Amino acid sequence: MTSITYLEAIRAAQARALEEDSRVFIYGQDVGSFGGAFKATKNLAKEFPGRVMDSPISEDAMIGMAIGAAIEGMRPIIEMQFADFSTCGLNQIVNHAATLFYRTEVPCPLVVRLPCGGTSGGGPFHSQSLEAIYAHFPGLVVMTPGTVEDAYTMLLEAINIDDPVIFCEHKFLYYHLKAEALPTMALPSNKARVTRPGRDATVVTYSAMLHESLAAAAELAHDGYEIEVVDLRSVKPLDTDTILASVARTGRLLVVSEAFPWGGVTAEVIARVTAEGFGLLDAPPQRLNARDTPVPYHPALWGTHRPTASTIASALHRLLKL
Amino acid sequence: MTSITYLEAIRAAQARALEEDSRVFIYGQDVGSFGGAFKATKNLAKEFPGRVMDSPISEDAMIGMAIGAAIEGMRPIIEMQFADFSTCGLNQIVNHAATLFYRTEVPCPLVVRLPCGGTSGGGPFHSQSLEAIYAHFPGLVVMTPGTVEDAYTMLLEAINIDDPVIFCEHKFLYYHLKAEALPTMALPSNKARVTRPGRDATVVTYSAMLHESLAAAAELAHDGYEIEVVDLRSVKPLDTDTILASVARTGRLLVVSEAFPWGGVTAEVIARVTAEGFGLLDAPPQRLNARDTPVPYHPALWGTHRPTASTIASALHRLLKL
Amino acid sequence: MNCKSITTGSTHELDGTLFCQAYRYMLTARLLEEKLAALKRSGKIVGGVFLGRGQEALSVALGIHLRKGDVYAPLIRDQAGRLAFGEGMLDALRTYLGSALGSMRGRDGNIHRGRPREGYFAMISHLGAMVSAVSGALIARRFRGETGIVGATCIGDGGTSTGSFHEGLNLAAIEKLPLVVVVANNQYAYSTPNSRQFACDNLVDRAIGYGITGHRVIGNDLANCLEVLQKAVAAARAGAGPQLVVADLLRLIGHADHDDASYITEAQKQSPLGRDCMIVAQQFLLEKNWMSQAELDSWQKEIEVEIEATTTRVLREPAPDPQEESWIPFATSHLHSESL
Amino acid sequence: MNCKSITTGSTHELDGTLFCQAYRYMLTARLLEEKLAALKRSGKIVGGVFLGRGQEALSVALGIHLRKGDVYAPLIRDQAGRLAFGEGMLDALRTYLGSALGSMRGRDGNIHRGRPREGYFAMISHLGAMVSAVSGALIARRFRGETGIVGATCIGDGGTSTGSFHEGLNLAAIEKLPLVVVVANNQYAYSTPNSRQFACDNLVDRAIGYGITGHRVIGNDLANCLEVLQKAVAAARAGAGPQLVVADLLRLIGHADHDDASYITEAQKQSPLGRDCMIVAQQFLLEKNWMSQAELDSWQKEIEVEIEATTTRVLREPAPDPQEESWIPFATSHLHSESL
Ligand SMILES: Cc1ncc(C[n+]2csc(CCOP(=O)(O)OP(=O)(O)O)c2C)c(N)n1
Ligand SMILES: Cc1ncc(C[n+]2csc(CCOP(=O)(O)OP(=O)(O)O)c2C)c(N)n1
Ligand SMILES: [Mg+2]
Ligand SMILES: [Mg+2]
Repeated sequence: MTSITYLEAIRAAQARALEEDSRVFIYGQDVGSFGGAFKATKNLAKEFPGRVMDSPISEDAMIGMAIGAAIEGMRPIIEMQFADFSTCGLNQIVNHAATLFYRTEVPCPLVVRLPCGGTSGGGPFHSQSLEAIYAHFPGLVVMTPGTVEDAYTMLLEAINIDDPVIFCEHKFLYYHLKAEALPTMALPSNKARVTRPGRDATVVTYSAMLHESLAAAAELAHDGYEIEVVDLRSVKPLDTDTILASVARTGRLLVVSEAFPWGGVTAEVIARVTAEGFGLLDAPPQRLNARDTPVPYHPALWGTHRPTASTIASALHRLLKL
Repeated sequence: MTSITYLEAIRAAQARALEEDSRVFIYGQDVGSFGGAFKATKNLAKEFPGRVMDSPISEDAMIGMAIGAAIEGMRPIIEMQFADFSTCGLNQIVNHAATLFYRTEVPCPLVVRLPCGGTSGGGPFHSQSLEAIYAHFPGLVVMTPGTVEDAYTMLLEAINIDDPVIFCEHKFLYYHLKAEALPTMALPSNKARVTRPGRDATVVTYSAMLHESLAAAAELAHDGYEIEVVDLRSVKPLDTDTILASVARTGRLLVVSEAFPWGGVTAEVIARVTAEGFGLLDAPPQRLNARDTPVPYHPALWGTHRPTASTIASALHRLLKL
Repeated sequence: MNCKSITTGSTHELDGTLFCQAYRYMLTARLLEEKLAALKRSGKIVGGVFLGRGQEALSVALGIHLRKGDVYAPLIRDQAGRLAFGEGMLDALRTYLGSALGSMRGRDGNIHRGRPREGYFAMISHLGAMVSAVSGALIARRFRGETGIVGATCIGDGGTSTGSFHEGLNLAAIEKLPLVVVVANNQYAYSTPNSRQFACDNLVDRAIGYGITGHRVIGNDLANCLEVLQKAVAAARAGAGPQLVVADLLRLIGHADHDDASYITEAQKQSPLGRDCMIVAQQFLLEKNWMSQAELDSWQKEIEVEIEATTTRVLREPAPDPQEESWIPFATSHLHSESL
Repeated sequence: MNCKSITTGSTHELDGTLFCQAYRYMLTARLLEEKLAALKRSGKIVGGVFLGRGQEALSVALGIHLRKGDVYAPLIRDQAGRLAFGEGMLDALRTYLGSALGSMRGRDGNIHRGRPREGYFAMISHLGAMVSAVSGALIARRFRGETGIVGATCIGDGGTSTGSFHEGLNLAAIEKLPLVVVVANNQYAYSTPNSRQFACDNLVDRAIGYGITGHRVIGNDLANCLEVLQKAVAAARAGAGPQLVVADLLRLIGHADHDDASYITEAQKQSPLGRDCMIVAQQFLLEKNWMSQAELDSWQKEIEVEIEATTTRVLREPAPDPQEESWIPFATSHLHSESL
């Protein structure tokens, strides 16, 4: 049986987009003949000559270039070597790409691929999850796929969308997460998915934390609890309806994210649920984020900096008693 | 009777810091003999020769320079010409200044002054409120004074603090907001303040929205409602205790901010209150932010883009009926 | 050898027709901007007004050498270039006055305007950002196999200190794009003098470090501007890669409406830098006998009439209606749902 | 006239003692890095390992000309310079192995280490960022009236494309700071060749555009490196403003542990660029009779013993304990309260 990884799905989506749409090109550091720091563009430069281009170490100019090309009708995909380096191109993303359509009625269809999230030994500058930063700015779509299938279909959708998309890939999932085949059907990227049905509590999460949450839910199943797990898939737009429907079933909510704790996805989800679904809640909604320090380098520190199946399980046990 | 404006208070705080502490210096575009785009450093270059320096248009290097000087024991104050341009120096702020102490145990005492918020005709690039962006990153203190007195005492505290402080000044308050004299006493910047006591509902807000909220509260007083208004003063750290105490009194919560709606202060406050003070709430907590588009240029659009006394009053009326 | 030599304009035959046409755009820009200043003073314009007084010759010389199909990203002092590139004064007045019918529909204002679909980019405020954006447009054209086109943008002395400017120019050099970047060194960035902005002799010294061609030009001399810009644009168009054109001049007005520019020294104002490009150009065309004073006077009348008429028209146009406003930042329709 | 001329080292008397001392640091760096690579292969080091193989001569030549009291911000390939500046191999091993006793206490790793209080800055990953930080330290020293000090930092060919590098160097030039910036042009940024990184002939051509002095140096020739860096550091120390030193060389290893550097062409490896600076330096000192082969062999032994002993020691040191970890990002005590 062959299988395909999360990373291969991302590569496959780009290959297909290059194949089917002559407006698509890829630009980023080492994405050309080298195939990218994570090999997400492996062989693409050879298969699509001239359309997969190495960039200088110039994140601001990379995004600016993509904006100009997008205005002219192209569909650029920009690979940031790590999400953390996108802060050097942030101005062009949030002030130029994000505002273009509102200001001028000209769409800005570009995708910024961000290898996000922590890995062991990654340290403060190769581990960050920046979805909350980009989601705060009007005009950006922020996708956070947590499965191989979503990585594939959502990246294809991101390329097709007429708006700038921040595509948050999780480095931890790149090689580990596998599926048997590429999907043929796709749930639209702006819909959340109930990955595991349950009735005792809802965990809303996304990206790598989906798998920690599923593991926690499996653990609680041993104690007889049925935990529903909702995968947000995109954090902007955010599918409040699916979350509310789940909370209506379970009455309890835990929101889990690997990002820094102040603000962000967990706060946004809770604020929406309490504003619109206050009466559905049987207990105070809870959240779990990474700790409020830079992401530490040492595996022992890193392992307690972010939520894990075990801290999620503990949080669920607490929530079930509230 | 003489009076002092919010802007003059900021100037006075800087003058005093320069006077009392030889480690303080100011660096920013046009802050020297010109006195800054808003005149927040008027005459300071003359009064403190060599310590108020014009910078090139290099936000990244301005912050990097301040970091190096702070490491060496100085207390730099960096003026961004507009908060919006700080995105060009964001990388140095969030990845260098903010992480320094955690990584190296060496403090990074610098202040970045951000002229924030909307004014009529400001448009998409001279109006943003970016407190939520900076508050998301570990290691930054984010102050958002809404009164003349706080502008003065909090800036002095910001300069004294051993950590990088993002000091969000509101341009709309610069010239309009006046006090009779500079304060002699200061509430610590990490404490919120109950600006107006009430018992029917709590409005939690900060910066220019404090005044819109107070106006709304005054309006509701005509209908017999007593609205408590809590001024956060700092959004990171965030004084949850004072908020919870207020909600304990009123049972109802509206959080108001001029920033973009996704994430941010309003979501963070609601997430904390519902997690820790769920039982205190008699109604779903509500929030009011700016709209989810870039800040529009035209006064008619701008006036409906951000919350105002009248939309806050409407939200309060709705909240009181929930 | 990538590092091209630096050229400065040498005098050869000037095209009188082009000169007069350029002068007319300059005059239009000057008069239109005077109107804008008046509209600001009378409270009709809200927000900043940024004028290009003294920089019209340089600005027009770029705009007039561009063609339909080229890409142009003007900056804050480029009213003359915008007109020459084909922007009617209607767009300028509508954007400043916030007309709902303008290309920016009241959503953005003043110099933050353009029609990107027509190759006329709408600047963002963050200086330096347009260099890479224009480069991206040129890369798109290259993908489509279009040749003989040029992309152009302008920046001030202050803007050259941004990382964005550096990254954009370097990218364009690597890609050998047909890009023209005009640096208007008006000696100040807002109030900040060159001495606090850079330490090289002349900003054109940056060209060699990017491996591109540098040009110097006398920024308030239309004849010289037309000649050098013609050369630079033609070189870019012919495939010689990015061209950096550095002009010396003064802005004869404050940074924006509220600034009296008292920081500009008397010595600078009295020096050749301080010459008003309008007067220099007018004297030149009168001397050359390309036009008479009477013809110039009638141009002025015509333009004034057009400005008045357009202003009157725009002042009657509707403002954007917040109730009708969609408040939608996305182009993709299925992302619009309120609940998302 | 601000734009300084470009110098390249000319042969004059070399200091044999300094040369041998530098060689010893190079050898220590080379052997220590081989140990680091082995520790990575055996799974003892987690995360990236970034080695400076082939760049030791350039790196040491900067570090050895700095003094206590100077400011130094090394980058990823500067093990030799770090040792010469005074970092013991203990800090390197502790940081790579994540010892709780290291200067970074397991919070940061590998080359992201330093002791900022001692003028030894801890790089962030974002390339270019250290240029302005070192400049800020120099401005602080200037405020305190300290003279005769130097700040130095290193960067790769790729790092010169960052806006941060441009802004920082420009700022230093404006302030005429005693800053030395060493560019190690090892022909590639990760896999990206110079041809996709910049378009000028040589990166030293950037110096004139900042109005600073440029120097070229043969990056794998210790004699030349020592001479040029001596000159550059002395010039900065004497108040001649920023010095840009551009070296040509190759890195003789992958970008990080997982990279086989197959993109480096055979022609480059066979060219003078591909010479191993260790061999070049060793031959030179043997030829000069400054040391004998036996002495060199005993150095190697000594260093190997020290590396083994230090490694054994560090491997026994405690890892950071997450239960003991404060998780506090603030230096200011009253900001620590959990409820805030
Ligand atoms: C990145 C950035 N920082 C700050 C500003 C604020 N600002 C607007 S114009 C200006 C001065 C520009 O000077 P220059 O580039 O010389 O152009 P000039 O106004 O002289 O034409 C400044 C600092 C900005 N627009 N962008
Ligand atoms: C701003 C930024 N973007 C991307 C990276 C990722 N990155 C780390 S090292 C590297 C290549 C650096 O090349 P160069 O500067 O030539 O140094 P070398 O590795 O050759 O010594 C890249 C792209 C980074 N560190 N910083
Ligand atoms: Mg200028
Ligand atoms: Mg390199």
